Amino acid sequence: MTEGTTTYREAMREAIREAMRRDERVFLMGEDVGAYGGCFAVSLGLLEEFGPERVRDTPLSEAAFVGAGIGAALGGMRPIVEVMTVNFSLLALDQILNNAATLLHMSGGQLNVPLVIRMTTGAGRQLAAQHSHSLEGWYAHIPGLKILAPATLEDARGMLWPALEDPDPVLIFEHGSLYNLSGVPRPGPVDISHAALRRSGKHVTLIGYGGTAGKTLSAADALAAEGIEADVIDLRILRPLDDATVMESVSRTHHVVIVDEGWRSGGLSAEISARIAEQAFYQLDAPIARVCTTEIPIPYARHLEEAAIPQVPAIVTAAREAVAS
Amino acid sequence: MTEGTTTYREAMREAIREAMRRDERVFLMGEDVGAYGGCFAVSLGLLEEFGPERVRDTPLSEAAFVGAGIGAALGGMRPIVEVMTVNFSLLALDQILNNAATLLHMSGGQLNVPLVIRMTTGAGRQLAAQHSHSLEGWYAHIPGLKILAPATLEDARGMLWPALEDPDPVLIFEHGSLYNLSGVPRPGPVDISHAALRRSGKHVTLIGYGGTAGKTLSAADALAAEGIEADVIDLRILRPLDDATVMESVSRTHHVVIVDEGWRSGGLSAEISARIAEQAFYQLDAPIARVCTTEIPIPYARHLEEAAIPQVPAIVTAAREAVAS
Amino acid sequence: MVSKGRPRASQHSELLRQMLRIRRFEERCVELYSSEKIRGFMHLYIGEEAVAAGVCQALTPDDAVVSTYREHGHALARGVPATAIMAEMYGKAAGCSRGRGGSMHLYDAARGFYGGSAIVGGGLPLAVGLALADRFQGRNRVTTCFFGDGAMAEGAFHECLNLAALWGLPVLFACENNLYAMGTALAKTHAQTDLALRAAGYGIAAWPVDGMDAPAVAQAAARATESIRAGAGPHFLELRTYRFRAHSMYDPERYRDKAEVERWKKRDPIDTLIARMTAAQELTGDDLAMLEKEIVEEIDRAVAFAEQAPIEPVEDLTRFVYSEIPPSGGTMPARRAEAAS
Amino acid sequence: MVSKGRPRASQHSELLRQMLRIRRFEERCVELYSSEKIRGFMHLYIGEEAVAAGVCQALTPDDAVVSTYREHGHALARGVPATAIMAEMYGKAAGCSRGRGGSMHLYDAARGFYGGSAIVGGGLPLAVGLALADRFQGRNRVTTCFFGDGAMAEGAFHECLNLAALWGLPVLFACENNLYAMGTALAKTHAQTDLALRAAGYGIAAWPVDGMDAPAVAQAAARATESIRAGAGPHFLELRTYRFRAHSMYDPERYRDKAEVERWKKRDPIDTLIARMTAAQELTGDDLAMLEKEIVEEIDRAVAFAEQAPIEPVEDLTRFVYSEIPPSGGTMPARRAEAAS
Ligand SMILES: Cc1ncc(C[n+]2csc(CCOP(=O)(O)OP(=O)(O)O)c2C)c(N)n1
Ligand SMILES: Cc1ncc(C[n+]2csc(CCOP(=O)(O)OP(=O)(O)O)c2C)c(N)n1
Ligand SMILES: [Mg+2]
Ligand SMILES: [Mg+2]
Repeated sequence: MTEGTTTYREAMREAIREAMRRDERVFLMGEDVGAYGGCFAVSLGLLEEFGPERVRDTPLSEAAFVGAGIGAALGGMRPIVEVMTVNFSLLALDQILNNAATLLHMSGGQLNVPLVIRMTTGAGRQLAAQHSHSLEGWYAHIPGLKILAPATLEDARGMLWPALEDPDPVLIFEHGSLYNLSGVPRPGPVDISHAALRRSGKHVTLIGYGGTAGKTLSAADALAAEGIEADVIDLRILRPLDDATVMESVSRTHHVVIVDEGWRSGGLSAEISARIAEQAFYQLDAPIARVCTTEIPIPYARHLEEAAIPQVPAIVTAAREAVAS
Repeated sequence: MTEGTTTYREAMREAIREAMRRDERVFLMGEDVGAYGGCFAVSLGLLEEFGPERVRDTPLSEAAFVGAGIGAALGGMRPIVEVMTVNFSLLALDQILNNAATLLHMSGGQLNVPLVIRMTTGAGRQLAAQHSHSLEGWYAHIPGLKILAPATLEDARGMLWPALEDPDPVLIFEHGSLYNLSGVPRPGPVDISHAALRRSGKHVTLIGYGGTAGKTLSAADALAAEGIEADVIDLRILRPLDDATVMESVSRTHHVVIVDEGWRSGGLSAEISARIAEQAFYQLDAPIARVCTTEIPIPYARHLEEAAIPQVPAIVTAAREAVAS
Repeated sequence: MVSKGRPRASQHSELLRQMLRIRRFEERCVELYSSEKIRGFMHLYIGEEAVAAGVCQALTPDDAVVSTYREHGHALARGVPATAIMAEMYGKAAGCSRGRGGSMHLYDAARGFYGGSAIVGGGLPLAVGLALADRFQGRNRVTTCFFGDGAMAEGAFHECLNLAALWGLPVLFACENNLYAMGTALAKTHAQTDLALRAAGYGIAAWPVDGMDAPAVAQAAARATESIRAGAGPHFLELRTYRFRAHSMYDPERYRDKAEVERWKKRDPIDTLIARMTAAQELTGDDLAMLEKEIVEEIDRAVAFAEQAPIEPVEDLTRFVYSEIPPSGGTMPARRAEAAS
Repeated sequence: MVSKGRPRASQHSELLRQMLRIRRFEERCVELYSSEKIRGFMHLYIGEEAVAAGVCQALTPDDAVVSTYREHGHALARGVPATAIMAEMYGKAAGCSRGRGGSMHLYDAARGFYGGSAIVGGGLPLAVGLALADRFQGRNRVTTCFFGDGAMAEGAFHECLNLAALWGLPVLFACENNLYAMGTALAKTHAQTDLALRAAGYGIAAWPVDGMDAPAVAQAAARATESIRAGAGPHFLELRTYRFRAHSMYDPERYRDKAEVERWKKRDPIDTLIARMTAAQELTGDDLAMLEKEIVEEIDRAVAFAEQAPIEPVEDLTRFVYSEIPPSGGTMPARRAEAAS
């Protein structure tokens, strides 16, 4: 194992640790973040370092502890609320939409909510319908929120601090399949405002994020073998979307494939497609293609789940067809 | 007042009354549907006719009574659950998404949920941010649900019965601005599977639904005065979408304006735009235009609220520009 | 707040003044609603004034208040200027929420008034969180959360009482039991209608109070807040009161009979206190006339202010969706939120 | 169900048989999980068998059961065939949910087994609704809802207990208090840890039961269900038990010490009943050996069945999102859902 190697899980943990050391107003709150060490072991060891007040286990009360995070932010703290998984966040959605995202406006600018909510998202681990939702793109519909989807070690390590610095509520979605991602993170600053061009090519633009960012890169490798050079964009921030990066790429490649683990209809892929059709319509040489999750509750059986969510071969085929047409 | 004149409110009430007379398994449950007569007076008089068992007032417990509606449907009833407004439905979203929409699949086809959930939706009455959401298009993202948006007297009167006949969960969104709509409903069958072409024209397709259906028709009148003939589509069913009707129109007009009271980013307007770009790309002579609600929590002040939601002049302008380009 | 030193008479006259301000303010609101100066949903507090007046008398300027959509009384008693409230209901830029909130969303960060929630029970978690922030920052303040009997049926009530009790947070849960949730009577909402008993089930101090008796409310609130400040954790008061008017401006009141309303009106908290003060020679007819005069003038000023106040320019429509203070690159942002408390 | 007539001995041996089936079945599941035949989340019931065996013994074939993600024991005790359960965990088409549910979502409509919910507390409203449907249709059945101590902190618990109590619905709330919600100890979840007392606060009959004593659970469940059938409305049983294994297959159990686990293992519900039956000469060594043999054979058959069962064709991926029975134009649809009860 080379010097400086880390995992996505450890990078996220380091980011939390650093923030808590750096600012006493920061605390971590959620189900089993303390004694258990975090459902996905992200907060392992933090209870020992910071104690039960700042690494705060909560009862199974999503609405109350997410809302309490909003209140604590209003009271001058900088809470990091962990909702174990996006599947359970629906129980707190009223607090997120009607309070966190809305208070600043309803109060005429008096009450900003400097809150960070972290949650695990995504399918791919045979956890079945109620534990496999990919709703980060759905959350991106809500004005007043910022939505982040770290897909790299650098973003896992670097996005939390600017999120905590942000005066408004920021939701961070960690795809469950990424925690064991490992490598040596590249140094350098991390912003929470721009999409990233992960690879450059002139024939087609592949757009992914979170759980699909890696798959788009693998697809680009496969396409390169066929002589198709792909621009690969990792959106990173799902709200507000960085249109400039997308349009710049489309204006060079004239072909687009959007890859989204969310359900197709009304998913984030639709918004990206609509914006391209609005802002780069005359740049398009072919219809915009979308590779999304089949519109079904995610099934348990491995072969069914694999068939339901976006996979590399489907991305490759979609890109091939886009370029061909 | 001419013979047979009725209002949207009365039409909805008649639909409920008829269903309850016709099928003993049908009952109405929700906050203040009984003694109060319904927050918007839709169920006025039904308690007197059917009694407190079948016109059932519930405590302020959205998650419990919506979930109880799901359970009652599993138990052989045909519940009509009224969630006073869409704003409060977020408290029941977990039950709707993780149970109502998912049980049939998770159980391998054993448990269907013949449930109808009615709710008021929309802005325009100066009720401010927490009482003005338009989330029906957002709900349309969820597989397993059917989403209806009656915009006419005929649909208010006719959609409930087929919704109750449907073996799966159906959500009916009633726009708050429509209850006082009055006129003489045209007789004839009502389906819950097709969009409706409300007006024909060859220059541009205006697509609306629910609260924006009427505005698109008004815009079409204004455009006609300028010599621009618009096809006006009322989507009626937001999930599953009737693509055929939309594509047929686009293939004739080659210009599209989508009008949606939902927030723009990630709203239903995005999905419709994406589908047109996928299925009718080569038919388009201009970028697809979207007239949506500004991405802010809806403000109370009348002039601000009016400026925030789609209005006829904006639709007219968008159509004019689409046709011009 | 109720300082033992302070003479009872002055406490009573302050309670009377606050109740009358609320009553007259809302009576004027009704007129303004008919003349369409005020729009949207408007929920009147008339009949329940003793609750806001009594509870707020026990609070210090540092304390925090979380309210509901029936909040004119809470806001006025908390000291939010009538001018700013009225301008808000007119939808003017000078309103306490810059015209964006209206009757259901009054805010005044400087006075720790965290505003009205139009989602029943939606304010409860905020109150728990505000109290948690105080614990972290060593601020000895009380966060008072007002909510109704109907709100107690919501899951949020259960989660928040448990959380506040579990963590021993300084929250005063002020339940305004006016016997109805819109048109649904208490017994149709709760299997167990003794609400104080229910709250006590979470292991916190809870008791019922005659919510039509302002001094009784003030005493109970003083006792509760002193105990909370002393570190005894959350307290719950069931304030038994009654709404004299309709639930909102659109309610035909089919669910209760006039006789019941009339019976309660005989216990009007304002008349009751006036009678008691008069009997105790704490108040003369002239005092009362003077008080009424001051209040009418205050409300006239508020209306005049709201009438002439400018509206928010439409160009500012999209402000306040995200903060205008840019995140301070590298260093932590200033403690804006604290300025609010 | 426990019929007064039925000899105690046969009741005991049935309880023993069910507990052993659950224990051996799950022990086999652990092996199959290591060999990756079973995937996803898997939550073991080992140590808690007396609860499922005892409660289900009090139910009739017509009754309904709503379960959790920790449901192997509930499903087996309810009579869902081990073959169908095992095939489900293998993700096969012959599984009781056609491979779509897995360990957390076992269903058997024909046996009134309304399946596992992986959203804590998510099954409670369904149980209330099933009971409401029975009330409407004049069916005298009991709906049993299993849930944990942690689930009681969720708002849904509060809303559902109030609703069931308010409407007097035939629901048996079976709270499996195993002292932990994942790694969170009872006292860190609830301000008031006497769970039966909390439930009684809604005005329903509620009492604690030794959840390690199968006959005691069976007796309590019999008493509760008889009372519910007699129209006394919802009942609540706090079944005090303990989870011998990790929360799920991924849990390193940092939150409790081995000694505590060992203490509880001394109260193993199976060993306890065997000892008692042996002492009472209700069970011989041969009986036990025979019983173990039958159970091993049953589980072997289940594994063999699952191994050879075909998988669902990928072409059927999108089935069961919407019903395949077309709505019957004009007339009402057949009572499909009832066939399920
Ligand atoms: C979550 C939610 N459900 C329903 C409503 C509609 N609603 C507004 S006020 C109200 C009654 C609340 O009663 P209570 O809590 O007793 O307060 P009160 O109005 O009596 O002061 C209802 C049902 C709402 N605003 N929020
Ligand atoms: C709403 C929700 N929040 C969190 C989780 C994650 N989770 C699964 S089981 C569990 C603990 C539940 O404890 P308890 O109710 O006592 O049941 P037990 O596991 O002890 O049987 C948690 C937190 C979940 N599945 N659903
Ligand atoms: Mg009330
Ligand atoms: Mg437990």
